[in-house]
Amino acid sequence: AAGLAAAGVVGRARANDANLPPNVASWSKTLGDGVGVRPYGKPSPFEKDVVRRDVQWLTASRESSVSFTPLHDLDGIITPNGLCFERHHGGITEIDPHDYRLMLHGLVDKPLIFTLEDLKRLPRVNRIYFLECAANSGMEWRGAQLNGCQYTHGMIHCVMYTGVPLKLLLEQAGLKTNAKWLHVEGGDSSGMNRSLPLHKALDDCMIAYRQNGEMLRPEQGYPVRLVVPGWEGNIWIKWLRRIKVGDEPWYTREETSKYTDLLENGKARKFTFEMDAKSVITSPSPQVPVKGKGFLVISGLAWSGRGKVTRVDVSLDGGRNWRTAKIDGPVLDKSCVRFYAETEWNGQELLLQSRAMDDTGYVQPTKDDLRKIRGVNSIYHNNGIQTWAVKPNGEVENVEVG
Amino acid sequence: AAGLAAAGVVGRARANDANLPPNVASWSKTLGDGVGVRPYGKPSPFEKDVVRRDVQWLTASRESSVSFTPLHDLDGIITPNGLCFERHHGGITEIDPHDYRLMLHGLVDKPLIFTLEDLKRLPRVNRIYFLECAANSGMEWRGAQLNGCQYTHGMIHCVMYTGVPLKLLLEQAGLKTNAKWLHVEGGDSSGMNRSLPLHKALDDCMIAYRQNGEMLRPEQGYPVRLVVPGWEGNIWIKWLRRIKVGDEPWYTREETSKYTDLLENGKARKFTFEMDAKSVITSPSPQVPVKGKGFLVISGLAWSGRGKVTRVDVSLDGGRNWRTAKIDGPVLDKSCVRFYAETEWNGQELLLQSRAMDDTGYVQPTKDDLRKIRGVNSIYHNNGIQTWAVKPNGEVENVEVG
Amino acid sequence: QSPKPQNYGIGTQATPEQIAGWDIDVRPDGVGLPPGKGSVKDGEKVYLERCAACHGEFGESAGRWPQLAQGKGTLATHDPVKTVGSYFPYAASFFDYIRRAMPFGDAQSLSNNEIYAVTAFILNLNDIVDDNFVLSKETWSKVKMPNEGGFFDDDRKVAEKAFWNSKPCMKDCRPPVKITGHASVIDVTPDDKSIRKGGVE
Amino acid sequence: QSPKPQNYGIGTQATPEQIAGWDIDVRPDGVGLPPGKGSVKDGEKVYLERCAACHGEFGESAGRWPQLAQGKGTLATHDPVKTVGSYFPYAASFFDYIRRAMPFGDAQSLSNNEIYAVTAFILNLNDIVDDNFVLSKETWSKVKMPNEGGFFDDDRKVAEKAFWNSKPCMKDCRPPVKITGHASVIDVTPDDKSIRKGGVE
Ligand code: HEC
Ligand code: HEC
Ligand SMILES: [Ca+2]
Ligand SMILES: [Ca+2]
Ligand SMILES: [Ca+2]
Ligand SMILES: [Ca+2]
Ligand SMILES: [Ca+2]
Ligand SMILES: [Ca+2]
Ligand SMILES: [Co+2]
Ligand SMILES: [Co+2]
Repeated sequence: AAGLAAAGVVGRARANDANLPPNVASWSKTLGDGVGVRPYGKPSPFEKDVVRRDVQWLTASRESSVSFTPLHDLDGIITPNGLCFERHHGGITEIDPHDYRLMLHGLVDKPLIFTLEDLKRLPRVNRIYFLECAANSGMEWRGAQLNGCQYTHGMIHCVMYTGVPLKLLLEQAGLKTNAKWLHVEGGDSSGMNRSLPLHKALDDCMIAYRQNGEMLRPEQGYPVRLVVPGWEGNIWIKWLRRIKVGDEPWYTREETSKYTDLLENGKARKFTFEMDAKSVITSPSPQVPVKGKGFLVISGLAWSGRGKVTRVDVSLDGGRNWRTAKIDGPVLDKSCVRFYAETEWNGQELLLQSRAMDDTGYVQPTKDDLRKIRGVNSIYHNNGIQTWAVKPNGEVENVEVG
Repeated sequence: AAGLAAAGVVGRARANDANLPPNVASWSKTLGDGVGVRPYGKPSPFEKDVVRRDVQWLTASRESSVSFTPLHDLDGIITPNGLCFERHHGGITEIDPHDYRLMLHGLVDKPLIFTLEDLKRLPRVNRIYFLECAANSGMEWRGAQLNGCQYTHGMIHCVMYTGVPLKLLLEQAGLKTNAKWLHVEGGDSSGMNRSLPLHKALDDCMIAYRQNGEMLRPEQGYPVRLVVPGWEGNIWIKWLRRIKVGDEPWYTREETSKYTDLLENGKARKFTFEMDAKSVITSPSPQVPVKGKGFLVISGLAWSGRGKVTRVDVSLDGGRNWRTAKIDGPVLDKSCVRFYAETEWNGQELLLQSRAMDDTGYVQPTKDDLRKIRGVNSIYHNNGIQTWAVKPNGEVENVEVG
Repeated sequence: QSPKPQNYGIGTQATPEQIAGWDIDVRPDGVGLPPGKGSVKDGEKVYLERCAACHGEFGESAGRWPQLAQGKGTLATHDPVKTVGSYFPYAASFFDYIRRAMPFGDAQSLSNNEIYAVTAFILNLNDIVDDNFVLSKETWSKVKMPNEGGFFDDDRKVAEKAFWNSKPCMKDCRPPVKITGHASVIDVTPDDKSIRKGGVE
Repeated sequence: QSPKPQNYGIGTQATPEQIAGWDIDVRPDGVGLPPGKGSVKDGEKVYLERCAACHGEFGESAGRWPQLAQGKGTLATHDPVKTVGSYFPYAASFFDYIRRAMPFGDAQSLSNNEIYAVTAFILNLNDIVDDNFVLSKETWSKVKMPNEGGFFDDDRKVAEKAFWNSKPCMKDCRPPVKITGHASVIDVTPDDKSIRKGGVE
């Protein structure tokens, strides 16, 4: 088959015959590093291009900017800790855990301070959740802009958190009856602060100190971050320093100047917390072109801030016709799911799309459907259907369709 | 409460007052590293002691040895990739993925060679599985020996694999009707080889190339390893080079000299593939003593090679009385589960134990129950109940009870 | 969760002094404002010394740092400029932010008087207060922000109700599709030599 | 899975030459044995040059490297010594292993004749073949390993049936418990300064 030949070529292009059968590869004859030589392991040097990347023209400084998860280089639903996208407003805050304190005060019976050891002694839970920045895909409102799902959709990651239910922590201090909102604040040099409705705090929020088993990474808020399942990443306060209980919201800079969604009429939505259901095809995509003719697996991620993803459809013709993809692996509340659709590709142009549905009945809209309601100035919450054009030579491009 | 005071002391012992309230911490005033400065992230420098460790007297060389997962420093069920225990027989094999080939031959219609790109183009699945070395806890047959669950139980990890179902790969070559066993072989310099029954190959085995989303780590077989859910780790061939289909087993060195279980009468069990249900309390344990009086969460891991863990019981008195622990987080087939039991500790001696049960009705036995049947020469498959003694000062020791 | 909350006896009571050192948040209604005051004139001095290098002498922004003034009347256009004057609903939204985060890289280095003063100055830059204004707890409620009424609560469940459409079209859902825009034409993607250009030989 | 296997057209047919270069496994019944032969005498030379430094001149092991000879009659004792002679069920189990993995660090460096010879020598060290033995495909079936009958299939489901006991005891299951052994007394754990010794002050 054409696919067979093409696949072979790609593999052999740079291969060293001395390592290929019938020859015995060099590494089969000699010893490598022993155990304990790498107490904390790293990826193979051959995977050096699988890294977070930033877009330097986006912001004035890298200390208040974003780097993106290389979604095109991953599969399954778990993001390895070293590749979780970064978004900082004062750079990576480095905290000595002995000096870490969490203050809980305001409309409580007894204000409390917790050390990290205190938090680790409390009952804890383990949950896999996605975290998506509300600005994910924000550069794409006016049309196809960045060539690569790392850039268009890479402000998301999905890990298993371990931490204390926020409800349990609040119960230690005791809430006053007029408590309605929390002021949650980071210890970074932006003092990142947001207003969190109490009903969400009492529902499924966590005071997390671990990701994928080990302690949080510095970029993700070491030693403690807030987990707000399904809600925009900005409110998942990293380096969490203080929780103040109050009776109304604070209207902080991050929930007024930023993270409000400006509509065409000049009015803006505020407190748009939930991340709408969304999906993206991660392979093929601009950074991972089609590698050979013949059998082709189309793969991607889907998620919803409102609950579980129930279905993902895939289109090959820009949204005229759809087929239902196969979801494989765990399907959990407010977590990513992995989907696959299979086809045969013989060099024809494809316009690849995916659309996610969740258990509230929500269906991911087209970008134009979104624009009809929201205009193009909203920056945040762009969950429109993404289109990738596959060209006859296998290259893939981010395009806009109409 | 006593717990309050004790907890405070631990936290403050090394804290720098200048960073504690009412003072504003130094890291709240200055910028840290920007995004993109750490393209592939690492743990906080304050977590430098969370590493794999080896026991140098165990083997003649580190190239054929084992390093252990720091279970006591983890929570939840996912092992971060950098901390998955290592077991090599020729050191860490470093393979250029362009030179990687997988050969599939023997009793097949059409022998095939796959490049890595070929494997990545095939349909794939994502599953969380534990991998336990059959020699895990092997040093403990004659009595309590190593002080730390990292050493007694650290030859296990649990990650999400992505890969091709082995059944699907075998179908590409077409099996002859007399096919019954596979010879699976690694490309490392030990040419690690084992005989795998065809029924298991067609059930749930995978040709995996990813762990927790990213490509396998070199220590775990980059670029391709065999995944044999629930079965002893030695047969999960790393750096997989060749699969040969045959009609009977090979009796390789690793399934005769090693990985056979010598009983008291001098006869040995062979082909003991399944890992019996097992559990261990990871905290408190010798490397993580009890940190203060008062409320105490007892936490641990449980797993079964035969299916799902259905229940875990915990005892505080060395197995006289038991209570059922809470399992938290995903409960998946042949995966680890995390359990918690809560108590109040006021300095009394405890003899902590946990026992796992699985959905075949199997109950983890005591070490003495095991010894009655198997003697103490078996090396492998020690799934006996572990006892930790908690002393009045909070120190924890590995002990044997009778 | 248990019906009756359990007290675990973990954590230490926070003293009023400890809380005071960290309790820096300020609400629109003035709750949380520190003691002190500052005039537009004093604010100009602080601003020129500590802020203007990034935000521009008139709040117009230097280079790509955030713009703090102008932009009025742009919100409903194709090029909305969001500033203190054009967009922020409350003075608290930037008073609180300056207090915790500015100057960028030297957070929490301003005195309370300086924060009041520089806030007054930025309000003045945006024609919200006059040149003689002095900002303090007492004058706080005098500040009326132009865009206070510019925000409304998340209404997606109503305004976007059409997206809750559990039976989406599967066949011939639209006329043949045309490509209307190309990311490659815009060409703003960072270069990455690791990406193989031609997939198929 | 699909009832009818799908062919994806992925992968390249392996040629007999390619297979021959990698197809090194050997079974107890001799399937897979390469051409060639080797005598005990020739094997002694290979062994002394390439193996004895680790495994000892008589297979007794140097330092902590594996022992290859002796150990007969120890399997049912408190100190079982597992060697080619005492434990291995088939000559294939170590012929195949030497061929793929030995000498340690210099794998696949022996010729077929050298593998036959050193195998013959190790058999001789273990009194399994006499001094004049020449090992080859033809003489393979003459080798009778002492412990061939020493293995039986996994019988846990029968022999350990008692462990399938879905209703384990929960209360007063045994008399009060005594500590009978201490890891701290044996003291073989690697030192680790990161472990806090006293948990409670
Ligand atoms: C070295 C550059 C720099 C200096 C000096 C600086 N700022 Fe800023 N300012 C920034 C950056 C960068 C941001 C945005 C940070 C972010 O979003 O994470 C910002 C944001 C702001 C904002 C919010 C703007 C918006 O639209 O949300 C205000 C208000 C502000 N600064 C005021 C000040 C004041 C007052 C000073 C002096 C006391 C000051 N800045 C000094 C760089 C600077
Ligand atoms: C540098 C040291 C070294 C040299 C030289 C060496 N070996 Fe080994 N040998 C080892 C080690 C280490 C192992 C065990 C490796 C493992 O288990 O991963 C081993 C294992 C073996 C075993 C299996 C033992 C058992 O009980 O399972 C045999 C047989 C063997 N070697 C034969 C040989 C022969 C024959 C040679 C020479 C041609 C040789 N060795 C040279 C170190 C060496
Ligand atoms: Ca921001
Ligand atoms: Ca071994
Ligand atoms: Ca009010
Ligand atoms: Ca470019
Ligand atoms: Ca036979
Ligand atoms: Ca010691
Ligand atoms: Co929002
Ligand atoms: Co076994």
